[in-house]
Amino acid sequence: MEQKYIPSKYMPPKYIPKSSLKAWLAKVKDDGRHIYAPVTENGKTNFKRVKSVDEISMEHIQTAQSAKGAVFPRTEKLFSYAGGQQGDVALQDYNPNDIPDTVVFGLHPCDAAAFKSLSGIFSWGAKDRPFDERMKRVTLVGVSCGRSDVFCFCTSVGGHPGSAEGSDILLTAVGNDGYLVEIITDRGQALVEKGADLFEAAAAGVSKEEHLASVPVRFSVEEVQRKMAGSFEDDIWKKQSARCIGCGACAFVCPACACFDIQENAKGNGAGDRIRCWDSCGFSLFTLHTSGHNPRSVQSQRWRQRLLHKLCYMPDRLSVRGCTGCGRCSRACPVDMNLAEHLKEFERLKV
Amino acid sequence: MNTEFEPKILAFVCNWCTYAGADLTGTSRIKYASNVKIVRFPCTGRIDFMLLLKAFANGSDGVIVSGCHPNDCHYTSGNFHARRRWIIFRGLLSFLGIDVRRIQFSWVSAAEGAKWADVVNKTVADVRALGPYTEYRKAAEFLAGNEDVLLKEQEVTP
Amino acid sequence: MADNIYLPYLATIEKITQEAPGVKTFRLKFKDEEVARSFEFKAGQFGEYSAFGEGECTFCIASSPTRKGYIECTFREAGKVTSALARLEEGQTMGFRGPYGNTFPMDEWKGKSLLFIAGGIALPPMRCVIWNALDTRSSYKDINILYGAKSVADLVYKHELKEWEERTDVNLLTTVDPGGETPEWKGQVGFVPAVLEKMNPASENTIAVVCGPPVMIKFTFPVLDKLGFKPENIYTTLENRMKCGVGKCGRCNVGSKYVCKDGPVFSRAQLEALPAEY
Amino acid sequence: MNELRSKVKELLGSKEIDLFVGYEQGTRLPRPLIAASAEEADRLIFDENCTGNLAVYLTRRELAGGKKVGIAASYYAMRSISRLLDENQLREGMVKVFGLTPDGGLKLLDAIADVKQHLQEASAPSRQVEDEWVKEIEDMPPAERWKFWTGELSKCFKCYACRAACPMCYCTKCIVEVNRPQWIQPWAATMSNVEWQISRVMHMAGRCADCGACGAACPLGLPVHIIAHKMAEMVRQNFGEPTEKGNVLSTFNPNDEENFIW
Repeated sequence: MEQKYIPSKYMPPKYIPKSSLKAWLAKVKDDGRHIYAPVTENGKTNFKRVKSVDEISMEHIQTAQSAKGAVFPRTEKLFSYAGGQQGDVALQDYNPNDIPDTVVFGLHPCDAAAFKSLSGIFSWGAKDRPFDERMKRVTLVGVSCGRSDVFCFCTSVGGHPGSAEGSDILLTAVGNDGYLVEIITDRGQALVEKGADLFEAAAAGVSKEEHLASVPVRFSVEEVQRKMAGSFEDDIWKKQSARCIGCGACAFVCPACACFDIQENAKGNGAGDRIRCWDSCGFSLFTLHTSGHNPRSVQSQRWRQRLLHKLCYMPDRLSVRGCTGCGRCSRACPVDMNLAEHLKEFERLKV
Repeated sequence: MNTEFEPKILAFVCNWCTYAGADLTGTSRIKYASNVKIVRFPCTGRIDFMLLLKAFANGSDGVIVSGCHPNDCHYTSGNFHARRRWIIFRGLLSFLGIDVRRIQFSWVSAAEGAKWADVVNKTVADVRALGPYTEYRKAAEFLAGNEDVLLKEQEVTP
Repeated sequence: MADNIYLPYLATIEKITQEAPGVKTFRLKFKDEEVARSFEFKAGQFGEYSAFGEGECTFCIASSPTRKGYIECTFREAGKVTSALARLEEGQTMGFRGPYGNTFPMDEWKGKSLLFIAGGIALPPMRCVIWNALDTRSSYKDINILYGAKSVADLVYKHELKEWEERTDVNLLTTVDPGGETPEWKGQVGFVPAVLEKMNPASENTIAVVCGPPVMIKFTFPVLDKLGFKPENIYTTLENRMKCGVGKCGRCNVGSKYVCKDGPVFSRAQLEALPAEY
Repeated sequence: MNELRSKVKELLGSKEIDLFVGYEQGTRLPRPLIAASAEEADRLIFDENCTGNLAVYLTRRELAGGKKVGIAASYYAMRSISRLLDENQLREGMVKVFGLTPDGGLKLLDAIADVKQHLQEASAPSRQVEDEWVKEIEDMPPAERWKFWTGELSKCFKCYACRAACPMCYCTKCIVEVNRPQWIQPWAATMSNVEWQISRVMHMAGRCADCGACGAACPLGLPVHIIAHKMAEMVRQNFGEPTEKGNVLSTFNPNDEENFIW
């Protein structure tokens, strides 16, 4: 059950001195790629497209929002139309040419892993073109976690502060002077080559493990999933969700939440865009029928849906979990619905 | 060719006083600026504050809101309610940095055809001096989440 | 449809039929000739219908897959999009994407009798199956239809009801809720479950297809039990709120089953295995 | 603490209340606890750090509908409770309010008159930070204010935590969810985010308790409570302290003063 760090199979690792890191990123940026990286403003750190690599902040434990916006923007045009209902409606298909080559820099392993969850959802059966086109153009440069906080629980859901899962390149700060560089994919390799001279061979025997945060395993996720699946009618959902106020903060900061709404941006004269925007299963109107009937009419049902979707339905249907233990939902929640704590309660449940 | 900026002004007016007043302006053959488009409401109390914002978002450079003088409301108190709403709405807009000089509130009775012409002329002159309200429209057209566009926006904003 | 699953086919509204107050049927023809020729679907599938400028809404395809060259949909004016659709006129353009979802297992039903039980606006999803069965009549034994609505005016497909009534190879029973009858009304008066009990159809080698408002279904199932219908021989369709229709937007699932992918057609045996979340 | 716990257990035991809305120790800060049993009541805490506005739970039908509820109320939560009673969202006799005295003692307020009395007597916790923030924004030139607010609100992703955390946002269908007509675009975009905040505080005019829960709830830390605070201040300046006669926008005074109507 203990989640062990598995040494990289992507050998040999490289090394980049801290002083060269920004020089490399500047080269990547000059190459015309957009760089999204953590930027601290007014005490909050968030992913933002940087104008200069000097804006990048590495001091945070976790950004308020995840990096999912790079492939699943909060508001996105699916296609446009003109001409309205009259005989000559003209459709203008989704145009991927506007999507820039993008590098997401500085995301933690929990975020990188979540891209797998998102891919699971968007690739289930029918391919989702807007998502795919962005995925094709994004390179993920992860940074292992040297620090964690009380909300982190990646190791409880199959992750690890040094996991390379999902990243194209994974950096790990070794000491104060530089980073161990694991190149995981060809896309990562291509990015390294933008500044190949800045990278060195890593010293023999250097281990990243001792530089990683220690994140205790809080529960057995298999046990939690097993018990959760068998407690649909249990009172626990009601108990846990009593204080939930039904906002969408947890879903919107979650790196693996992908529920969306499709809306119309009508511009008059029969022209407009079909828009996709983030939505949350926590909202009471999410499943409301026009007739007034609502299959999930109370918050406890919506809370149940949220957890079961992430920990039972997704593993069951998509072979990927919808939670990577980043802890953002718990940090963002106005009423401190601590997810790890709630999941742990399931472990103790008698089914 | 005259290239001077011609402001687009939308006027939200009540049916019983200002609309009749504007009618009188016309029948009295008083000339006034043609930049205004009038939308008639039963009462100023009916004029939702969102309508003003929608006007700006959809191309208005200025807005006039006008109705019966206090104590003259056809429905007794609609304009008193409206006045309260305007007081705080105007303060709120100002706090958010929306230029309240682009909104002219007035009382114009059915007998004040000349005043209506003055209100329109003054508003048009004021808004002409302020220029087109592009800041608002830009923000309204912009689809957030598209960070690329957001950045472009920020770059061009002086 | 290129490869953007959200981009609809354009379709011309060929014909509009006012079925009942607030209920219309549209006959749609795809504008793209290649699409019109190659488009295929099966009984029970649904689609997303676009009113450009207002949005999309979900309903079943109400015409039979045996009738080629067009599709039909029947809807009640209820929300923003259906109201916008209802304002459209013949010759105008709307959008359609689909077909989505699973189908009624009509092949498995061959050689059996069919009993259709529908209430109100839920006849459209069944009409598709009924016509499919009637157009391949020799494959099935007896076909019985029980259709009920609130009032005589609310009965949809009045012309087809008449046709089914006149045909000898199908037995139709119509009923309206007490108080919904007119002086000329010759059908039954009473709620569907009660009329079904009186009708007393044989359950032997018979498939029952039930569609209607939740309250009708709730009271019809026990009657079917009494008549001896096994859960695996009872079928219905679920209608949950949907946006994408392709298993991504996260709304329509009942437990781990997605109505848009695993449904909308479920046997009662399958429904019983699902959590009560629909 | 023990006084509160034993009192709540007593009231639950004697069925004088069906549940108690209070605080327990959370991950880092106190968090809401809905206690319906003695075991749960044993987790209750109540001190000056318990500032979240719990009145938000009183109008949740699935939680408190038809039930007799006890509540641990901060000063601003009491204001909310008083307003909710004025707006007929709560019934006299269905709510037992527990407040704190300045020395940290427990104060049980049974009747709404007691709550109002308490609000008169107790001094409102300072809003100095908010006041300073408002002043700072007001001192900016309009163009800079616009840049500040559109910059901040462009980050908003419309999770509606500000709405969910507000005791006065009890509508079952919010203006943003009305789609005929669609007043406010439902997706996150700068202007519709601004419009949402404008609508929110306009609907709050004279009703807002100025508790700051909206801003505290924002997962992105956007200062939306500052807009609400400014609104509350404007209402007070123009129309005086709110009365139970109704919110300021559903009443009027023929002598209301303004200086901008021509």
